[in-house]
Amino acid sequence: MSVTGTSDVVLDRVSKSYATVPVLDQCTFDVPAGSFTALVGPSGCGKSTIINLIAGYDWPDAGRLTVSGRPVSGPGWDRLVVFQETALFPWMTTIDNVIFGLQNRGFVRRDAEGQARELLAKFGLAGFERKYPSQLSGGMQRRAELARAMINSPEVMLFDEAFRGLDTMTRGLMQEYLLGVFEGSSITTVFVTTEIEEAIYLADRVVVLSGRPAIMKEIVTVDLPRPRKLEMLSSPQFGAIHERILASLIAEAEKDFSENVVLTEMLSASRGL
Amino acid sequence: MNANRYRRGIDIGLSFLSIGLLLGVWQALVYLHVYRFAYIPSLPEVVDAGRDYVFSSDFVSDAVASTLRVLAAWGAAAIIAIPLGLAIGWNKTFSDLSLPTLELLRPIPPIAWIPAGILFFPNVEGSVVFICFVGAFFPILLNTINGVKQIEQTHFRAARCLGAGQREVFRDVVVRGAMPSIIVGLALGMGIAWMALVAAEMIAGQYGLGYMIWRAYSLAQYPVIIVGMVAIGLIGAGMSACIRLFGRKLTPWQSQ
Amino acid sequence: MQPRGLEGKLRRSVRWWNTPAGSVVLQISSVVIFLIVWELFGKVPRAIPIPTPDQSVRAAVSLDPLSFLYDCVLSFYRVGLGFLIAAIIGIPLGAIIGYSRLARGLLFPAVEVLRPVPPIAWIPLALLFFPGIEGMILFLTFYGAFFPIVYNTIAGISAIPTMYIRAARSLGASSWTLFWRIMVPAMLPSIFTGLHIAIGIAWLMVVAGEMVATTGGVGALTWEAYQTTHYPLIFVGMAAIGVLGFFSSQLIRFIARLVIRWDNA
Amino acid sequence: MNASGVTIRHVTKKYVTRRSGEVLALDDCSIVIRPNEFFVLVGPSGCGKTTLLNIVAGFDALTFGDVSVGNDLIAAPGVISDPGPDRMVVFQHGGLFPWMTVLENVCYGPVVQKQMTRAVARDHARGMLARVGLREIEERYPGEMSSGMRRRVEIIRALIGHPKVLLMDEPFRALDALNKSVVQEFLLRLFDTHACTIFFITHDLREALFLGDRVGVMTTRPGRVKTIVDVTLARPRSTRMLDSRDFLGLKAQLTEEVHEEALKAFAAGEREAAR
Repeated sequence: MSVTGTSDVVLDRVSKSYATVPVLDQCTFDVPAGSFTALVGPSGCGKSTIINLIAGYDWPDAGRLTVSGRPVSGPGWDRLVVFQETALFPWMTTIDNVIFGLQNRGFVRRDAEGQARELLAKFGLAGFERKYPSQLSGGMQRRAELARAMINSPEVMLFDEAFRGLDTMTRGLMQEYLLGVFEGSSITTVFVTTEIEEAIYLADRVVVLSGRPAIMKEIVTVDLPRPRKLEMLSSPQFGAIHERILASLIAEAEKDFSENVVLTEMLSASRGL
Repeated sequence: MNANRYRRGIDIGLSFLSIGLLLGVWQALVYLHVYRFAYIPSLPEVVDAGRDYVFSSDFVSDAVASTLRVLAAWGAAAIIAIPLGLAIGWNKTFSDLSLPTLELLRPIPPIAWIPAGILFFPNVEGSVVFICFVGAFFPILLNTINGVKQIEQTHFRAARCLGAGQREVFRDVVVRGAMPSIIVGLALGMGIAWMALVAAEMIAGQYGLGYMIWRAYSLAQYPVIIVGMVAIGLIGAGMSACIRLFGRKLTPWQSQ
Repeated sequence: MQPRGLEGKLRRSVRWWNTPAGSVVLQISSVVIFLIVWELFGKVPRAIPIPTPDQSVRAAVSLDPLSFLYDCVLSFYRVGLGFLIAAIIGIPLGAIIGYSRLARGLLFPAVEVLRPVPPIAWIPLALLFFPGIEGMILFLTFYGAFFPIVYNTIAGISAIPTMYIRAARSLGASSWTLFWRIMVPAMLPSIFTGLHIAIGIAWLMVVAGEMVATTGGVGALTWEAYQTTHYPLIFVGMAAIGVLGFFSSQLIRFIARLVIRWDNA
Repeated sequence: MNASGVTIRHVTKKYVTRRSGEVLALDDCSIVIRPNEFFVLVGPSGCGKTTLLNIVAGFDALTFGDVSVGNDLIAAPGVISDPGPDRMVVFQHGGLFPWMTVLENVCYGPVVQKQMTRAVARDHARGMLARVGLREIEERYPGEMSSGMRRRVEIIRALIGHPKVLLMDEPFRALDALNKSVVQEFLLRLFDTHACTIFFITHDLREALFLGDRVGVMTTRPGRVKTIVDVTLARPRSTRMLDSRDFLGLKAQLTEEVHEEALKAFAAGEREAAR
């Protein structure tokens, strides 16, 4: 796995609506090259839309979205996505999944398989090459998906709530795993999540988004040292950052929560009990 | 949005074109005498025959007879299959006692019951209704069983935690939880009963729409066959639509 | 320790009929009870007594095995041929309708208009159109199997998760690769669901066709048994139809399991 | 109020699976939950937390040991008592009836137990929903609400019958951070105002410490009680306490204990998958 990426991602007043519903409104932020940036926001606020735009599955209605200074013009293996639920092709074995990208680029099967075996071994999946995804545990599926992306040496990695659906324990171990892979690499990473703890634990910077339509609310720099350790989750610094992000989200919810007025009422009612 | 309206316009246009093409190809094949299409009545003939036939008392009595037969059979199937399915889905012991026999009978298509049906019943009416009943019975039964099986265990547990006894669990969880699936079964059952009806009337009937198309064939009134087919299709579709509509009223929590 | 105050609420956790062995006993007794009830029905005095299980078995034994086998094979062949043609036409048609918006707009309404007419109602027209009986029966089995196959293929193609298409495009798949390595396998489970329903309807159609035409096959056997007053033979015919239908749907299930190897976890 | 403690003594649970033969799910678990206590149990997935809760609820039988709620014996070898309104459960995947509106759901318990007539129960439920700001959604079906909202309604439905103990099985697992924090505060306020005993299962250590009076840690399978930690934070709790030194110290301690078990369970899981 070679490290090539020094790409940055820049969103400049990007807007997007579906039918008549605005999802992104003049959203502006940048992801510096080689950084690990997390996006948090209330569910359904348009975080996934941002991932889809960067990946090239969709186009902004207005504004400019560039990766390494070039506007995004469609999907490509320089920007790969790890999806919410596992997106491994269920009808291909683990190794066929991993070499899929290389095969599309004209690699000979034998060379591709050699590379894939090496990478799978590194990801703790040696011996599982011929298994179908449904025969792997949730954590293994995510690692196989990660391997399928990493074998293409992408410049930008996009995670769309990648660890949702895993139980908390596996999730914690996957986070550690991800840190092991990404700390020290120069891959630019955008990580969408609804878990504040996860965002702080993994990222250099946390972008807080407002409810729909999403606009960038605040960027919180995570100044915890690297490599990240589990103990840091209990440090005062961590607590402070957590509190700041949560406060920011709740303030947002109180201001306008797209889903219901009731939630706001709820908050005040529960405080007044 | 404009784009949406534009798109819908195109879709409607294409639908007309599609059905137009179907009718057009039919006419072309008939007029050009391709293979044996010369034997098939053309659209104008069908329309003429339809005009004469639809307002005749024969048609009305045929349609009414068929509809009543299907409704009786379907109703009886529902009255028997729904409680049976609820019991089988809910109670393991009851399921062990009755499901193996039902599974044994299930692969036999309703049409294959025609001779046995005639044998069981002294009159035609009884055997035709019986055959439709067999057709409607299994889809309703199986969907009811599945409906109960698909109810999450959590809901049974929640009801018992809240103090519901067996009777209340049955009334408030089993019946209501299986309702969406029962309605699917009722619609499917109606479709198959209608199909079985046509076959039974054709083979054993003395009147009814199925018998009508068969008689039209024997009497060489070929355009009437197509009129009958259209009538069968329309009445069947209408009844399915009624069931779906009624079903939506019964399950207001199912979002569309 | 003695339970206090709750005797009424406490219960033993397992009774014998809830154990696996007890369940098997109940299941066997279910079939036995059915046979006894059937036997008793045969004893009820009426104009034409209903044939009993043992009479039916005796009728089955007295059948000429060769001609019976011939009937079975003939019906099976008719179902198989009609079903195969329906699959060969229906799957690509469903795929095109599911894939292209234009094809959907152009073809789907025509299919929709034809659908509410039960395939059995086509029998007179088919008799009129085809010069021989075989053509008529073939058309019926084909036509009955056709709609479930088309509908499930359309459903299969529209239910492919966007995620798979997107992942493949990101990984540089060409349209050819996208179609053959992503879309085809993704819609296979749904296609097999359609084939499974279709084979059931094809059997129904073949029985109807054979009863009308009475030229060989298990449907004709059953109908002729009635006409020639060999009543016990009716149940033999029905059983044959049931077994053959069950066997063909198991066959489809078996092929599905061979093809869809990834779904067995 | 009628809140009672829960006594779990030497509870052991074995079951037989076709794949791996006899499995020991719980091994000699003893926990004493005091009346009006908020007890939280944490541990890796598959460690038997849910099994223990199911035994207390009356959904599952035990192999050895006994459980009582207050003075009533609930479970012993060979006998289980039917689930009932004295031990109300809030379920992991949501237990609201999708075919009933919010109001019907909340009324269901009192009406089915014939404690109240339908009309009285409706008034009562309306009052309760209004007090917690859920009045506006009473005619909605669960399918028409967010998951956070469903959780709140389910908690209200559970509390309206004044259960002796409230059993909560990872109830907030599927919620996002914002909704989770709102519902946690909601539960805390209800716990402060309604006397009840709560037995709460979670994976989330932050949640465990924020809510609980005591937190028990379970080992990976077979489940045993490893340690029980006293949460020394005062009530009423507020999010501000999450920054306190006490809280962080407890969290560090728990993190270490649970992580050790998680690693064991994870290794066991991979072994299982490899078979």
